[in-house]
Amino acid sequence: MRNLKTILFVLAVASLFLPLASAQDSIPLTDPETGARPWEGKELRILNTEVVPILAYQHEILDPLYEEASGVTLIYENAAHSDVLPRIQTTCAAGGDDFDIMFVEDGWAGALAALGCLEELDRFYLAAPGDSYPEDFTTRAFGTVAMAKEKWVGIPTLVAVGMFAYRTDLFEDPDEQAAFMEQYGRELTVPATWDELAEVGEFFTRPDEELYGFNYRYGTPNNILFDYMIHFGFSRGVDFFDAEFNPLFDTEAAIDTAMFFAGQDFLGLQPPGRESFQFGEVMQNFAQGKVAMYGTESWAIPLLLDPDASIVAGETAFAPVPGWRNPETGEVQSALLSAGPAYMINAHISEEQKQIAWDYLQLAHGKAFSRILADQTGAGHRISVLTDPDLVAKWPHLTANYEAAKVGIGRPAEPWWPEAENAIGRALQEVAAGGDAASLMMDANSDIREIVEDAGYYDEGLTYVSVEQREEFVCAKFAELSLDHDECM
Amino acid sequence: MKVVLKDLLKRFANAERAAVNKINLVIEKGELAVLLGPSGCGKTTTLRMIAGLEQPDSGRITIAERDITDLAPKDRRLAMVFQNFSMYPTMNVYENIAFPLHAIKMKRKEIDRTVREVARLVNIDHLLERSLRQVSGGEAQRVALARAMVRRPEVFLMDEPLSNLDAKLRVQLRTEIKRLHQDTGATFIFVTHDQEEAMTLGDKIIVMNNGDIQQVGTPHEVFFGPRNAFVANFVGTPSMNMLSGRIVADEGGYRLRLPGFELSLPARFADGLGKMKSDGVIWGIRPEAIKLVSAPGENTVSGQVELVEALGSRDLIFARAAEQLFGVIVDAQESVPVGAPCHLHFAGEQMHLFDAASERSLLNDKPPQSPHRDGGRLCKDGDIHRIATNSPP
Amino acid sequence: MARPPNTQPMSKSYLPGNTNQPFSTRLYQLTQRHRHWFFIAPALIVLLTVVIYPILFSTGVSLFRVTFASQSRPFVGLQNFERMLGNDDFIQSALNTLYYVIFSVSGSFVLGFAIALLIRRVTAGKELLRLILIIPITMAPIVVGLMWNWMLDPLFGLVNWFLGLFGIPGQTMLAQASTARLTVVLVDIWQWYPLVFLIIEAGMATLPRAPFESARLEGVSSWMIFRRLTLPMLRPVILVALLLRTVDAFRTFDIVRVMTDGGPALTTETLSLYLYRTAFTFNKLSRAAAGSILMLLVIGLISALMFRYLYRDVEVG
Amino acid sequence: MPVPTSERLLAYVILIAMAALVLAPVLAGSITAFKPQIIWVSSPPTWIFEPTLENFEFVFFTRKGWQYLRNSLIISFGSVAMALMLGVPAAYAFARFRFRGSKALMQWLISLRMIPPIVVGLPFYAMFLYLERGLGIGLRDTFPGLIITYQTFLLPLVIWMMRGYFAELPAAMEESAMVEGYTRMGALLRVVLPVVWPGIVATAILNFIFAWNEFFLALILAGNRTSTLPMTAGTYIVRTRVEWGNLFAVNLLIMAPVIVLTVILRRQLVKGLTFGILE
Repeated sequence: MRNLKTILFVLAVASLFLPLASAQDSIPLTDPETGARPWEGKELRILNTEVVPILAYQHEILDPLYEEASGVTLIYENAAHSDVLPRIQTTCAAGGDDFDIMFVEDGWAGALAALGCLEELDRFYLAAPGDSYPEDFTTRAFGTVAMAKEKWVGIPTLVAVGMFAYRTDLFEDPDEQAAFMEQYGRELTVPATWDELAEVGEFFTRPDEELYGFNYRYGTPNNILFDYMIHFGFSRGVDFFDAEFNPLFDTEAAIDTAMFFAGQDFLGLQPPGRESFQFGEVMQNFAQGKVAMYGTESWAIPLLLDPDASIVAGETAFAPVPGWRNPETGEVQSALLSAGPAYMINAHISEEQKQIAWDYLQLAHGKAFSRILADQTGAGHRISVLTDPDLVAKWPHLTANYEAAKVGIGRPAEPWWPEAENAIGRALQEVAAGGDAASLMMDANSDIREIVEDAGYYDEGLTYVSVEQREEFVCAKFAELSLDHDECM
Repeated sequence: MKVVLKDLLKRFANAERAAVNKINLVIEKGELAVLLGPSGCGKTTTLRMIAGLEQPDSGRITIAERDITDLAPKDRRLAMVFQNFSMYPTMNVYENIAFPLHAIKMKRKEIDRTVREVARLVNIDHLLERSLRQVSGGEAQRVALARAMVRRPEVFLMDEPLSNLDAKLRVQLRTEIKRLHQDTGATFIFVTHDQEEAMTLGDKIIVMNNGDIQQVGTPHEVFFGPRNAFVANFVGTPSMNMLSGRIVADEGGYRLRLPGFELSLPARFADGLGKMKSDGVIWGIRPEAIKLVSAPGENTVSGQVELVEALGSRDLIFARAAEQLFGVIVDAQESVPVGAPCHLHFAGEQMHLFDAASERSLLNDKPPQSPHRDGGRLCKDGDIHRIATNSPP
Repeated sequence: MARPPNTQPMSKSYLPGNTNQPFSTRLYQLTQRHRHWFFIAPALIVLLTVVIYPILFSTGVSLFRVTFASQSRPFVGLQNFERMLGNDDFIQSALNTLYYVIFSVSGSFVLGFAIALLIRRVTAGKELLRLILIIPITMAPIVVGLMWNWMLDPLFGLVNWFLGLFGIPGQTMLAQASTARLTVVLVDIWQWYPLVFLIIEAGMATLPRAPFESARLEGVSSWMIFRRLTLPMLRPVILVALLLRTVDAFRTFDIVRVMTDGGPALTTETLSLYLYRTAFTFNKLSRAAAGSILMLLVIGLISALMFRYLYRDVEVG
Repeated sequence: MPVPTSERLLAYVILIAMAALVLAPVLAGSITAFKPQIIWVSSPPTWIFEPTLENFEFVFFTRKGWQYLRNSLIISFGSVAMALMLGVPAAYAFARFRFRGSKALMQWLISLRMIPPIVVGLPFYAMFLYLERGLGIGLRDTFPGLIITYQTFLLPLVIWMMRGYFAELPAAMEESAMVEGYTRMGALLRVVLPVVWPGIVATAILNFIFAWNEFFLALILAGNRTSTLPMTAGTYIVRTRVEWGNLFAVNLLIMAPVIVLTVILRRQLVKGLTFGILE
């Protein structure tokens, strides 16, 4: 039985996107009751931060349709990104039902789950799975973004994986190619390793023309610096903790990584002000045509391709993030961050509000809409989207995206993680400012050890959840929900 | 209405001594009593306690046998005029005067009649429609008077109402207040630090200092029979010449040894001197009572004129004699040039003596009666001179 | 003893009769003696509730281990204080705060004082100049911070564009650990010099003219007049300006929050910011409470010292 | 005193340079609010463009700026009204009555200005928490909650400023009214308040500015029902990009009323900013 709400929604979506009409088949019932719009007049309050462009598309495209179809009013409360976690923590601690749905970054889920703020989703799924399709994500992505250790708490809003953007007009310019060949004795290609990147970056760094080779983020809030550990560290074999939760940020590999990351060879390729850049500035620099290459995340793609937002939108292409060449095998090893927010349901709201929230989430971040979004913007995060031949034909970078999503590594989901990440980020900034990498990393390491100790982890003998273990959690959860996943075989 | 203050005590927070120290005072019905004293002496505080603007720590206040100590100011049936014109700047003259009548819910028509009647009395009926910005200081104080009168109170309290006015206006309004007092027959309590104002206005002068009443009496009593050194020094301009000295018993009398010279004392001090426990005294004589004489003699010191200030019909001479500076008032015609030698004669009957320890007058406690009690209220300085010579030994 | 009235006596008094005896004289006396409390009490109760009680509460919290989630709150004595004082970041942000206090206060003081002196020398357009010059103080600090972020953007900011017109290469003041703190201080000075300017100007307006005029007549040099007359006579005013600036600089939060958020490398982190982060991001309420009590003690000490100097010169209350 | 021309010229040069330093960022920023997105930033800066209101439209409607504006107005007016209601009588008492401890109390009031907001904000949050959990009194994220909290910095300021205005009036004004048949309250309402009215307005406006610009306490204690304009300014520095045009549109919304009030109030500004210590 299909209720009117769903039919209306499907028809509305379908009429807008006729070429995608096939998508409607995949939208199942969410509410077995008959009768139209059982939640007519209700409100759904969403604590949001305008963090990534695709959310804006969601507001533009999906929300009006949903509101019309369901009769529910969506109320967004936007907070500055750095205020969101404090806001959720304070609200949640008060048992507040201020929000039905909360924007939660992957690094926060552990802390919030420990506070009991997050509603587990299993029962909603089992009662009415709707369009949620949790198995449509890679296990790495799902484990990072949607789960707090073994608890399933969200449907990923998006899966941010490391992406690499470059300027085709520069890389395909015959003059540049010739000049590069002359200077470095090899073809000008999109760099596959960090060493190659350093070379190409140097080639394009021309302050007189206000052009720089590469752009990465070093700024505050300190937690964004952590990405480096993945992109630069993990690919060299650096890990966060050993099994007993002893932090490993003072190992030789970690220190080497810090030195490369913050060293002048690498910093020197970048525009002035690099030490304070965060996502906003690096994207702004690229969008204004000031840099040749740019390390970014998949969510940035729609904006970079939007001619209203970027003056080089027509000359932007994407490639995998570089890695290190393994001296023994000669293969390029790269490791990618897998991160991203999920909308999660506040544990302190009424049962009915929870139902509405689930109903919205399974549609908003569900399979069908995900496809529409990807088609419109080029940003995709579900397997079904990333592997869709039509879409890949339209957006070739989706393939790279998919590969990245399979290997992306997430942040630990421990309650104290935000504080630990702050400590390591701070040390890295100091290295970038010219500090001694070895001693700073060792200091950070002991700070983190203290944080873990404070949390009582050593007393309680807790063990570190490795990347592989998190995948096991995901597979266990899928098994519990009777779902099959290729990666869990 | 008879106003009685009984054991009135007021001590302000953080103050060392009492502002008003258990004073007792009776002001008869229809009297114009002046509270006189230097600033901080407690006179204004006393007045404000009568008005109900300050709450006494202890003691009672009665008006016409009615104990008003615990009544709100509005229920005390009195009026008050303040030093700084206390106008209501958001109202014009008419509204200012009418304001107290609104408080007793008088009818609009009657208010109008009353306001105009009172305005006529104080000669401001032509100002009624003006705003306060268009009114001069003297006129403003008339408005204040009118506002005080408009409720026809039985007791008027005036807190230095004239001291913010220039000299000429002050004299003019002084007369007017006097007339007002006579016309209304009400009890007036007038506070001032200006002893000339006190002399010319008061039926009764209450001299206060440090929260205590120093002396109560008619202007003459206060001027001629100061009960203590403070009153002697405070009342009178230029102020009394005062020196510390020692008493030496002489055959049949007393002599006074002052720095640099000696005086023989008249017999009227004998009683007082006999009761003294020590020999230290303060001697005083008013500038008007010192005579310039042509040759040295008994009770005379010789010196030189250092400074002459013209006061109009008379001159104030400062003469240095026996290393002391004496103020002497002489007729302008008899004045002496600066530098001229002179001989100062101190008439024994006009001397004042105070016990150095208690500063109390050594004359018997009963002050000398003024022979001019009825007519002397507005007497001129010449009269004072005459009275002085007539005062009983 | 009054004379009989010689004009027509006024008719009987309009005043009400002896009917208004209060309900109880003792009650009246009591209310009269304590009447000020009727006016003050409501405000006082609110202030005690919103200032004193929170401070006591904070002190209490700082002696326990409290987080947002904790069900049990073990008493830990002074451990939170110990940990706070032993924490590098806390010490670093305290030192940064000290840096702000010293440089922001002295910078805004010199600039504000100079402008107060200069504006006395102009005639035409004085009002307009003054109006423009006080704009920064009326802006929300958060707006000021965001605005200067935009101005100082290394590639697109107006500051570098302007410098570029003179051939000066792009500066990255906010990005470098070595200059970020100074830059934030400069912006803080930009915002707060009008406070000093206004206070000093108001103070100078109240100075008596006579000593200055006679000094001029006696041929004393301007510098000596400034040093021996202006400065000493403005002493209380200067103290007020310094005091207010000190306490404001001490609690700097908004500007740093939006300009650098404490970075790079914690070089711009202030105490307020650090404590906010500790409490609300890192979920360590009681440790932040301990830090805030320490902060209160320090600012209390500083302002008590300054107040003592101040009350020597100024009568208050 | 006459000023030598050269000295005056120098003063003009420095002051005008300083005024330019003040105005340049304010004006340049404000212009950005009218720029279309593609030239929010550009190098070199774009000065000539077709002004657009789309940033304001976005900020005001899409991002519900009108709601935050409304919240800011409610909180600012509410907290100023409360501060005046509590503070004006207290200021009157401090100006008029001498009593044991009045001086110490007054000094204590000044010292409240010294307390850093974090010291108050943090326990406030915890107090609201306990109230909500324990007694079911919800103050967090409510207008009354914020309005009460704002008293920490508004109330001492009101008392100080108003005390100055009352002290300027002769006490005789209401005393004569009291002798003339009014109660103290009657005198206060009918005589004193009409006179001191401009002072109250000045105090209200200055306090309004402080409440309007407040950021820290709102950050901790406001929620989606009560978010204020300054809080939303930060939301335009999203992690992925800075929406300069939108940001400056919000900045203009925050700045404009205050600058207008400043023009009206510039003379009273000092009294408030110095907390009335100078008199």
